[in-house]
Amino acid sequence: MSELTYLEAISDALRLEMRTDPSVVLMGEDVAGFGGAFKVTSGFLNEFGEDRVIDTPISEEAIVGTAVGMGISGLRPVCEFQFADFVACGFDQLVNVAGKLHYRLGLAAPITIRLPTGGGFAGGPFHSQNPEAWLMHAPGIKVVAPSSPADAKGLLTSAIRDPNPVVFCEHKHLYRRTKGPVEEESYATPFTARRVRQGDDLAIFTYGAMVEAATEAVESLEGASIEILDLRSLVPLDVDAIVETAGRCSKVLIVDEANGTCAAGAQVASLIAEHCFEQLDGPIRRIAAPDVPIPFSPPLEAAVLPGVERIREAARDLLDY
Amino acid sequence: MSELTYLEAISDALRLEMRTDPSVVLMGEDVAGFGGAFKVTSGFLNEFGEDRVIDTPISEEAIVGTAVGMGISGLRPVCEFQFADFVACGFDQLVNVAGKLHYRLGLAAPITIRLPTGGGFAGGPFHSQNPEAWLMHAPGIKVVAPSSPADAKGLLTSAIRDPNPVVFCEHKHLYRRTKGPVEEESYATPFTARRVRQGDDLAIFTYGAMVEAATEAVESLEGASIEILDLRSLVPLDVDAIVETAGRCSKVLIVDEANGTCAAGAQVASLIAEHCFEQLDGPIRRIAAPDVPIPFSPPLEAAVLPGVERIREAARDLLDY
Amino acid sequence: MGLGANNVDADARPGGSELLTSNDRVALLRYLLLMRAVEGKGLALYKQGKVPGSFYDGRGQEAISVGATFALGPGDPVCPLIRDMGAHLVKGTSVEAIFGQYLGRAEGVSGGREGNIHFGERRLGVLGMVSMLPDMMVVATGLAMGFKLRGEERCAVSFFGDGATSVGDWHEAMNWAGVYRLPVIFILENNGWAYSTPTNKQYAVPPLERARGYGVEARSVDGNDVEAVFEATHDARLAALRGDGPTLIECRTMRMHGHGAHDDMSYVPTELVEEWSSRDPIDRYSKRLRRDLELDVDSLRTEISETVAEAAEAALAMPMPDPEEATSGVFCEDQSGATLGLGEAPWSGFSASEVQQAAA
Amino acid sequence: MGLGANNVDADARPGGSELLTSNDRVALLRYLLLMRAVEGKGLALYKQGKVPGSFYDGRGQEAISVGATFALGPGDPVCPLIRDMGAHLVKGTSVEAIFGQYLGRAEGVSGGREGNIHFGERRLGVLGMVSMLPDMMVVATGLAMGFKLRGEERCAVSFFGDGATSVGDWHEAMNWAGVYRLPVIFILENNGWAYSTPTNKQYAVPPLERARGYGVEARSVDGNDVEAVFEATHDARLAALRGDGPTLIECRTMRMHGHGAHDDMSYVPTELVEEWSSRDPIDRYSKRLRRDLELDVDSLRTEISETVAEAAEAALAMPMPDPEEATSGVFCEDQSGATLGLGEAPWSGFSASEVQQAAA
Ligand SMILES: Cc1ncc(C[n+]2csc(CCOP(=O)(O)OP(=O)(O)O)c2C)c(N)n1
Ligand SMILES: Cc1ncc(C[n+]2csc(CCOP(=O)(O)OP(=O)(O)O)c2C)c(N)n1
Ligand SMILES: [Mg+2]
Ligand SMILES: [Mg+2]
Repeated sequence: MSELTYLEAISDALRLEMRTDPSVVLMGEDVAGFGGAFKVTSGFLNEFGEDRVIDTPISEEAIVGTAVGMGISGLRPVCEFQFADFVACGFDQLVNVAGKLHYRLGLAAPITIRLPTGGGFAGGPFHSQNPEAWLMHAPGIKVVAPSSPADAKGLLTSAIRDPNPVVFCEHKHLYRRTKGPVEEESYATPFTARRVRQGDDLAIFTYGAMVEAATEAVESLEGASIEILDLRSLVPLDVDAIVETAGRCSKVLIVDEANGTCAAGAQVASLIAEHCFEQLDGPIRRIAAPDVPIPFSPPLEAAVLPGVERIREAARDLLDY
Repeated sequence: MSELTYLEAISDALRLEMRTDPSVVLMGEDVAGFGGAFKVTSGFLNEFGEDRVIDTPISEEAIVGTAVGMGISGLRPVCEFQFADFVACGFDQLVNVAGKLHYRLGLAAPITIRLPTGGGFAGGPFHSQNPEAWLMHAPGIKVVAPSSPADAKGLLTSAIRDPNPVVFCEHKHLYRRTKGPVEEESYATPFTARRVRQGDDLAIFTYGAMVEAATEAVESLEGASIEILDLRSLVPLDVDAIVETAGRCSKVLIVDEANGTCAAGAQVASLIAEHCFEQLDGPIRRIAAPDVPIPFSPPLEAAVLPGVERIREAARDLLDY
Repeated sequence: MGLGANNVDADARPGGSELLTSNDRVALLRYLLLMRAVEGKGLALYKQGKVPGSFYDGRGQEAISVGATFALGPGDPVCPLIRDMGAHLVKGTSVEAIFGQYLGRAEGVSGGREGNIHFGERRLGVLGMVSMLPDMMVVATGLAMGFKLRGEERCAVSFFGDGATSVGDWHEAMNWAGVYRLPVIFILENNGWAYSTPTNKQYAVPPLERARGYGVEARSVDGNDVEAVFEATHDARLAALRGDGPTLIECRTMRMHGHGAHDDMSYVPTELVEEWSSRDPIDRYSKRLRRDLELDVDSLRTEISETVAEAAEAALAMPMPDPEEATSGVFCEDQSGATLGLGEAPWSGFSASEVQQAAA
Repeated sequence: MGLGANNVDADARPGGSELLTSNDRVALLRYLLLMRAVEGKGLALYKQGKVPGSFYDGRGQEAISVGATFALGPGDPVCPLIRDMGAHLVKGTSVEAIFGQYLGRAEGVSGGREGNIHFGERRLGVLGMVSMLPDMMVVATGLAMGFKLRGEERCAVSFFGDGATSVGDWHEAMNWAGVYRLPVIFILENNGWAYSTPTNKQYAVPPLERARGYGVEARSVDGNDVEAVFEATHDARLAALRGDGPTLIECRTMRMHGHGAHDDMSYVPTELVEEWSSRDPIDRYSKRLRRDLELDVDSLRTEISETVAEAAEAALAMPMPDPEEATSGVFCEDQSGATLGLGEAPWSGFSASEVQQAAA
């Protein structure tokens, strides 16, 4: 075990997969010499050479589309987008070419798209988005979103090995702030939910940076038995774990950092409302960003992004319900 | 009143707005000489001339992006996409430029994007999609989806007059199959839900082509008092009407033609689960397409798209609950 | 008029490609006739209401997909579009399975998942197209990138139309192919129209003139001359395999049917259609082979139309797909069963000639 | 090295633009100095931790946005990017409001909604950029389409970098502008790098050579010579207003800071930086105006740095935005209050000269 930051854990997964599987190649804007906008692939060019660590033109459609072609030809490309926000620029190739490929043609596209997501550092409307729900609504694309260094490593390893397009949402705000123990060897974490905290009175469902916020929020709620389920994988969604947890706890709070309408949380809420009706002892509460672009200035951003305080209040309300 | 098809009603709205407001211009691939892939703008070139009915290159990003520029410069462009599926090709300009414009810069982008949506005629994976949830998850874009000729006309009129980007989802399967009375004059329908059928035992929430399916489904359910709410406008969503109806009827069925995960229906379910907990007498049931590309062959397509039979069964189950 | 630049000097080329044997030539004509017969029969079935959805064909453009694909090695994948049935045929896709595809049957190429010409037999190295134009150019570029990085002597081919050149993906593919000097061949079928839109509304300057601005070699050929297309592709392929990078080949042609079966193309001036009728690629090549090889084209035609009729009958007897199958396979479980084949095409132009010579 | 093509012959042009009066020249230098002072002060505040988020500037490229915008009429909108503070200044955006913007204050240009240079004072005809490159080229093309259709004598201007040329939207904008022959000017700031990526990894052939493939006139100027940029833009504007269609102007330059304040640009060879230091656009223009107009540049510089210091102080005293405001205005309720202004720029190149002549 070593103590790694979330960012180091991502690098570690990439490095180990590249060492063991020569078909893994990295590509993206400034990933080679510069080591990526966030320095995730720093040093990779030296170790793996420019055939495997590839600086690309600014062409998100082409990054995804050529990755599909490279994947079909026997490679396992891992693509970095500089910010998750640019997924809109490669959207067509992702949803129409990559996502539908296996269903239509029986061909595998073993590609991973790394999206640095999320806000919390005054990134403004174009550097703070959480686009995972768009991809959840696009058949054929797996979507994962780790909250801890250990999961970041294990889920990225699984993503790279997966024969399908996997979008890996890595939360920028966790990159250097979040540290944790990570096994030194390579390991693959399954695309299932993870129980972060056990409890019986209330279940909180969340993922990404909101896991930390939720954990902090409930720590001060003395006497309450609160469970936190880190969804980790959004596609596939761990419906069994969600239904079991919601049914057992009877009260449910769902937290998304993304804009609320049609977000991942909406899907989780609808599943619980359909499958746990008889067990529920209160309304299904959701917390998410309102439907606005994420503003830049810290007080505005703080007003928009869900945080510890809002989660704590909602949890308290539900416990009192 | 005249009896118009859904398609004729759309043409009628366009024509009347163009006659009264010289700043309304149409653009899209083959909309001028050919009158549009579905002939919605047939005859428009003759009446309005080529400065106002504009054939464009095949460039969805540019269709949206130039429409924004034209909108800012004082025009009201109405853009046709040949199929809603191509929205993925113009996605970035739509969500990042058009959607965020007013919030960021205080500038209005009075543009309408017409998307021929939906399946039911062996269109296959690329001519059958219902992408409205992607746009619901993108702040700053209004989304409407009429189910009848009268609403098609009124909502399109409102869309054109709206100072914001409005995505107008016109369901291809209704184009020529659905006829109804339409007022001859111009009128603007508000972006609110519409009660299609009144009832107390069960509420069905749906929109677009599924309104007809739901109506047909419940007609044979004797003795049951079933309400159908046609959402019509997905952004803004008529939360008051949804909550009122769900609360009053106590049982809820939500029907989407789109792929289920994170669909419009998920959002509606989550709203009801949050706001109507005390009034609900049963689980919130959802019907939607499974998360697969829409297959071509009729038996496969029929297995995937929600239809009368599935709706009827679910309604019966809920009534019996 | 979208066709100002398309001056095709019919039958100007004298001897045709020196690379082709007589057998090759007969095979080329056979594929041309087969494509026309398959699509003709498909259209007839469509008009009888037996083909669901819509119907698209490549009438008048047969020489392009046939000639180009004929020049490829078995390991060179192709990404055909809606006018390119010839690519499927040359690569060896079964005619029965194609009719099954049209009819949405379980034994159609895509098992009923995809419609009309949106299919691809992956075992044969054919990638089925998506509707979004010209996305497959980008995918072909990625295939070529894979070949280059893996040190494989293969090239990838993508077809596209004049209209598709306006889309951003066209630019990203061209730029990418040029920057990495990839073994990819882009085949532009310039038929002067994109649906109803003539090229002068699509671009101010022909795409051929743009190609060099990307470091992509470019040449223009008579797209209704199958050997010209063959030869240009053959050359481009050798350049690609030598490491000389990408080529764009403009094939000047005319779409002799509407955009789809629903389109009567009344927007096209009749004289233009008449002019191009006289340059029909099949008539021209039939005439040539009658003259040069004394080929009995009529009996070839009859033979093919019988094959096609039988295949269509067989397909009509295929079952519809099982609705239970509608939702399986969105995700790949086992990658080993989902790879691109290395192709089994009996014909592949120059390489085929060599094979034949060796076998002779 | 991404800069092979960028041979700037420093100070080669003798007299500068004949269109400019002495007053114009002083104004140009003032804007150059102002841009550098504003960004320098902004960077200092950033390093003190007072500016949230990230920080980008246009050091070394000031002559481009200043020179180009100076050539426009008040009614010609601009779409500046992250290196183009000069466009905001020339159009008349208040320096205080710019510091308020940097600092995320309520009275910053965007009221704290947007960060660093992502802003635009719509009343002045400045459209704030989105991050997605080069989306604003498409929007500018749409503005020009609007002007053409409405019969207005205006043109639109969009800036973009060498890296942005690889994106599909670049192609769609260029193609569209060419097809409709629109009054739009595309200003390429070719600084040889896109973040850390040199141009030889971005394109195989320089974008300048691509422009004519779209029917877009193209020329290349020394981007560190403010009058050369002015003059090229002026000509392009007249062509646009005459109905002669779009122009692409390549301005050869060098980004003298990292991509953002976090980037030490260690990937750029020191000699290259040194070489370009000697071509600094402000030093060069200062020298020229000292010589030709006997201008006291030092006191101008002092005056400007005082203005800037005061503006920064004033901005530091501005309140932060009210969190209650965070969710308002996603949709426009009243279009009449949300239109693009016709501009109030006191300077606008040639027209300004005319105004001055009239006033004199
Ligand atoms: C991105 C995109 N937008 C719109 C369409 C709808 N569409 C299908 S074919 C076509 C015309 C294509 O013209 P061209 O590329 O010249 O090919 P051709 O039909 O002439 O072979 C259009 C606009 C599409 N397929 N893709
Ligand atoms: C579509 C898109 N992809 C990625 C980025 C991230 N990004 C921001 S600036 C930049 C480099 C831009 O280079 P260039 O266009 O040459 O402008 P310069 O910074 O040199 O002025 C990149 C890759 C972006 N802004 N837009
Ligand atoms: Mg064409
Ligand atoms: Mg640059």
